[in-house]
Amino acid sequence: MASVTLRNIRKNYGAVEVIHGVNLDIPDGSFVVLLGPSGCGKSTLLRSIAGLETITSGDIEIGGRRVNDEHPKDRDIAMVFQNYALYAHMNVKDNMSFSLKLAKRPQSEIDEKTSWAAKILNLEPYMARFPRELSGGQRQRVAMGRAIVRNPSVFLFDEPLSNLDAKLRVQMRTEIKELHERLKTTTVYVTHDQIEAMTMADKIVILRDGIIEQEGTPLDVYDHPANLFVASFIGSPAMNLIKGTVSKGAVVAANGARLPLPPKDSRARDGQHVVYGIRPEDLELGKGFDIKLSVTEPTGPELHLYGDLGEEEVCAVLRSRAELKRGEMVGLAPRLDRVHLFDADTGKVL
Amino acid sequence: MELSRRWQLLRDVAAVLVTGIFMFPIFWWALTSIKPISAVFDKDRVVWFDFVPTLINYGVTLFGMSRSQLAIDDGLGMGVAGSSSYDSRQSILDSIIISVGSTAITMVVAVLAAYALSRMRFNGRDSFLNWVLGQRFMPPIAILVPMVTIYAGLGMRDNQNLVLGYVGIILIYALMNLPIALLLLKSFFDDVPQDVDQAAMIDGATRWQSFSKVVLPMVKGGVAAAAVLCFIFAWTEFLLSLFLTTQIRAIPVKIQTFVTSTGNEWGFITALGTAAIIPSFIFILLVQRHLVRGLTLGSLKE
Amino acid sequence: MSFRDYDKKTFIADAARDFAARRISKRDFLKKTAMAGVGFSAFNLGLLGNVRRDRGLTLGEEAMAQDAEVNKWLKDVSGPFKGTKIRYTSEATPPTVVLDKLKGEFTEATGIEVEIEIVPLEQVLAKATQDVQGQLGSYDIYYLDQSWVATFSQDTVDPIQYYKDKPDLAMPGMDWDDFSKPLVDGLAVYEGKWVGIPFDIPIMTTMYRKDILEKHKIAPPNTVEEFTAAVKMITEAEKANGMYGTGLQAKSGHYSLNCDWTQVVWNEGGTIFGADKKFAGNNEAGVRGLQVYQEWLKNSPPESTNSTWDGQWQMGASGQVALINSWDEFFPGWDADDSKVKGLWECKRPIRGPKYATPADAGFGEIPGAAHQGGSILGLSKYSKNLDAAWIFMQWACSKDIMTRCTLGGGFAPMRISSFADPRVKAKEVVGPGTTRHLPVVLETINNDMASEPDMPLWAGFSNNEIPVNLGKLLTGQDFGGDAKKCMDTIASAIDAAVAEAGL
Amino acid sequence: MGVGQAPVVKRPWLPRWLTSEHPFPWLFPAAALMVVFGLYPLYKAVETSLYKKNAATRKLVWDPDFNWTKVLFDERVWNALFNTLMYTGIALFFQLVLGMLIALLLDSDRKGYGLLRAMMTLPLVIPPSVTAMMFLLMLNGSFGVLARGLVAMGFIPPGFPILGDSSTAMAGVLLAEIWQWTPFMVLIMLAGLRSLPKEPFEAAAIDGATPVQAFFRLTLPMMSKVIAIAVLIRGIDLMRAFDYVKVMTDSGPGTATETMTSYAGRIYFGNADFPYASTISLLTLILVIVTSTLFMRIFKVKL
Repeated sequence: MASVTLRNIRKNYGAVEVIHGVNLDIPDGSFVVLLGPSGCGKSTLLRSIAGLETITSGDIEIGGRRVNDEHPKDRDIAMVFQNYALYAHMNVKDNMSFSLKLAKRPQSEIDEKTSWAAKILNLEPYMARFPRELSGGQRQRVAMGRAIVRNPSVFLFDEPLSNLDAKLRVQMRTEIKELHERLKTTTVYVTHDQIEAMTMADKIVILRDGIIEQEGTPLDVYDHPANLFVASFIGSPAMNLIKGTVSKGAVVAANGARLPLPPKDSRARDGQHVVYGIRPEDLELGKGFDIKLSVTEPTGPELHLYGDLGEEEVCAVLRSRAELKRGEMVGLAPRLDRVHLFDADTGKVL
Repeated sequence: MELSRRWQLLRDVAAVLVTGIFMFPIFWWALTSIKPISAVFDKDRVVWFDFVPTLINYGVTLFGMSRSQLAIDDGLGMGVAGSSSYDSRQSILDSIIISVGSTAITMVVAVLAAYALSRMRFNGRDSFLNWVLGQRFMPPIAILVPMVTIYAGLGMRDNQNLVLGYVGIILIYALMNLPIALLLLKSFFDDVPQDVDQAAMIDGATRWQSFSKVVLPMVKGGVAAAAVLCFIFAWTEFLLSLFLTTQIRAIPVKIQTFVTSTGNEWGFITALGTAAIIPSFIFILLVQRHLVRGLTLGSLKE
Repeated sequence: MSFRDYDKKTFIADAARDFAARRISKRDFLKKTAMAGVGFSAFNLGLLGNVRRDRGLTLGEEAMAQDAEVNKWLKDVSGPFKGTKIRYTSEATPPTVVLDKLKGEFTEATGIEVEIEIVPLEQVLAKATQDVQGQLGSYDIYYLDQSWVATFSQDTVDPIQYYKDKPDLAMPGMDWDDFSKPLVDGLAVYEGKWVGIPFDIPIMTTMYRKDILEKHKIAPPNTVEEFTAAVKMITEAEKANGMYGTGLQAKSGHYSLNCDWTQVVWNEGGTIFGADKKFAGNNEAGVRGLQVYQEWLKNSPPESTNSTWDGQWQMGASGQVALINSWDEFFPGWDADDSKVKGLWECKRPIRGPKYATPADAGFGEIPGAAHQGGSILGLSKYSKNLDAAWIFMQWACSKDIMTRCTLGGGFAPMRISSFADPRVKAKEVVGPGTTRHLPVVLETINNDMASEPDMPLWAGFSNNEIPVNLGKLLTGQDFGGDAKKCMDTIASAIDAAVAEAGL
Repeated sequence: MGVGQAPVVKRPWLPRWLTSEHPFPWLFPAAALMVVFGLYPLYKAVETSLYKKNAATRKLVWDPDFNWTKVLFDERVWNALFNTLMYTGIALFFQLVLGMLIALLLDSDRKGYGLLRAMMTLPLVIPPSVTAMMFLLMLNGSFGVLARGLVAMGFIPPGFPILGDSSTAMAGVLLAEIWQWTPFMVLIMLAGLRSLPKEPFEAAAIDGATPVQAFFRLTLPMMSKVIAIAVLIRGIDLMRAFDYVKVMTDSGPGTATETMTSYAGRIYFGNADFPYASTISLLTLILVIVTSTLFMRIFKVKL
């Protein structure tokens, strides 16, 4: 087991720089999720750690050892790929034992380790099958089995669940988490799915355009987004972000509505252009500002309201049930301690 | 889409009919090989089955019967006055050596290059691909003179050294088949996700191991299909073989020697021609599935 | 060779024929079973159960081996060359393929191996050309068609000279005078030098279907006019039977068409080249000749325009035509046992035109006459790396006995006067496979009517490209609108330009 | 250096370009083969074309303009160029259309269709030079079974020499060409058809499209890339086709079926004018390069 440290990683494709100096510490035994929209560089970063991509500058250290010039096989890592990358011409057992065979381990050790992995992953009945004879979830498990038999110091996951259906995804999520609890192997996990990130990570690292926007524990990132991007990216339905100008303890939106701020709020001065952020679940029916209701979506436990505030759409998630009609004006009251303010120009939180 | 029974029947009939039309020349060719010469050239009618079948043409071309003996002892004209060496067993052997040899070399060279072209990004990759395809642009007739001179200079003509003679023709065929084999194989390699190599590399494989133990076994069907195509192209090539060799007689060249000053020996031509179809056809049957897939050269994926 | 030897050999040849006769009856038996329906498999068994290995050409080979003298010579001179391999490339002509069989005896006696590469004629030309161009020495001996003799004259060793220069290698009993004079002149000699030794002599004679001519009460034609009239008459009369007066080897772009054409030009008193070395095919006689040919074409199977000698032979074999003015080589095949026209064809001296031009009227050593010869020679390559071994083989291949046996193997014309008189050859002057019954006519034709194409280095090109391609355009209506003169003028301008460019 | 390039394995005694991580060792054998047997002969051919050959003395004289000027003013070259393009165009058209139709016909999972498809591939394994002889025999005006069939159907008069008449010779040669290579197209088209997704067709059927509409609106567009590849490969070979013309008509009658390569062949075999034959061959090469490059640009064919 080992920690992973990235120092000022830069990566160019020709003249285009896609990673702009990333610094990141991944403590030993932690589960770190790299989260971001597609094209943000998260996979590139992961693959750089794996050694599948060369970096242009910077240092990668695994367990305190600089591995920039190491071949993937010498980095003591294991990786699970999005499409599993199973060896189609080998059965499950051979897939899992391939790395051990290449390392010329004794047969007894190979058998022991593969059956251990098979047991953990419930693959015992399928050892003689070929990948094409397995379901998606089983293939996923084989890919993980292949990773764990080596007992590496770091696991790397590259969007491993995106090819699975929703139910299986939830199940596998739990399994991976459990596996981590059990093995305590340092894990770097790439996904674009914030739910995955929130549920699994010890630490979330949010990337955009090759830059780390924010890192922290899931709740930290959720409760204290550092900027507009993180605020909008994390949470579903997304945080309401309404442009306005600060005026006398409130933010005046474009249509003149006054969005209340906590008393004596000192984050912004009067006349400053800001973005007013409030998560949908932090809005409740009451006196605050009015929206013109366009859609209501009952999900069972919750009621989602979508309405217009001038040009902007606002969403609220209510725990209570209410009889509301389309076109009705509804008053919403924000929980004032949960209001976020962002600088309209820099996007940074105030 | 489901067809009504009547349409289905119509389709069956049409399919059999069309295939039959395409089979006809081969059928006729094989039929001619067991006809006496008078039944081949009947001025009044087309002779279908009312002739006394003869296996003499096969006996002479494949089993070492003597044409001279038949002509002189048995009085068979078989079309011409002459008598010749029609024993084609050596030719069959030559064709097999050349085709198998060149296919083996093509495949080794093409598999290596196709892997790199599929897996590695480097400057000039597209130019290299175009250069490969360009090899197929060259009319064989343009390189006859240079090749003969070069081989003669290197002592690689079969009259100078028989083994090198085989090597020479094998290498030229290897080049001739390289474009099609390489492009075909590249399309098969492209079908294998890059992640697979990378998984292998992380599993501790070197580039070479991930190629030889993982990726190559995964495309073995495609390799077989490409090999069969190469074999067929080598098996059927005529012009280069004719000019680059003097004693090595591949089958298409050998058949041309049955065109004599007093007539085409149709019996032997058809017999050897028919016999020469068989090995290639067996190969093509064995890999037809992969061949069908492979011929689209990967253009099906986006 | 003593008379006793001859006696013995003919006796054995007779015995071989008897044996063959027994085989024929066996075949008949098999044929009958086949027809009875047990057919195919019975025949099959009979055939494969009786595979006769290729053991060289019989005809009593032991007795007919080389003269003791020649054999002794072979053993004496070949010592230093044991294990050498010599090569030549040749067209699949009857003598070549027979020689290919006989060469085993030579190897046995000398230890010199011989490789004969057999390919179609024009490929022989291309391969030989390639060889001399690069002076590669791939071939020790060239098989040269008479039309290329001039082209290759600078690449071969003069055999007469070499015979004199190397007395220790000279074969006893070579008897150079045994090659008939007109043949040597027309075939082997260019600018006074023997380019090679005559090896093969197909020559154009007139052949006719005895039965058809009798049926229509036509006498075998002697002149072009009679031939044309007979051809027209038969075409008209036999239309319903699918039969034509004559058949031609008029395949566009093929040398065979060039042969047909030169013959008709000579028949009208024309020449290919005038004494001024300008193309003369477009003069009055030349055009008239071509018009005669156009007339013949109308009375021949339409497939003639896609036929080489191969197609012409088929026309004769299938009973499609009654008169042919073409290669005597066709004859033995028509007389084979399985032929539909066995014994029906006869051969006579070629039809003659009103008058013939003299060699003095023509340029480039052309010899106008009634019988186009299509012979070939064996030339010893200057670039050979086994010159002496090849020379030994060449002398042996052109020796009296071997040449005679080549004739016996296929029934085509020999090169040596002595072969024509050989009792073995005489003995086969009967209807049947490998017949020699046409050879007396052939000898007479060689001695009296022989004509030869121009001897010039460019002739191989003209006769394979410019002339037959343009003739093809005319005869198939692609160009010239049927106007023979126009066609000839086109050829003339192309050829004259090429001759001028080459500086001849 | 780019995607998929891993860092070097530490093996200090080997320069990087000799390790399996670098494309060089992978490509070297292919490149060597192409240089030695491709580029060098090409260079020699170009060099040869710059000499003028004296037909009488066989001397080669350096005269770079001679053949290249001659080739431009040679009417037979233009005729051959026209014939080559016509031959290629017609053959491609028939092979494509027939190939597509037959592929559609045979694309069924019913019993027996597998056998039919296998039989359909048979023509591919016959040497083209043999195929040419096959059709030479069958098209013979006097004895050929096809010729007599056409006579029986009233298309041609009895005895008509299909290959010996300038109006039909090209058709005769094309018949052999089309017969042999249509199965190749069938194979490619079958591959294309078999990989088409089902959903669009079901959707179209629900939208009320007839099978014909579905073919033109869905099948064809979806298979356009396959078709482009097929046309490219076949087109290259067609422009260099030699065996059929050589064996069946010997470029004749006259020059009615003379293509670039068969004309080069005649100059080569008949006149032994290697420099001029090289020039014509190189002109053919240029033709192939230009047309296939244009084709690849227009139809965006990616190798």
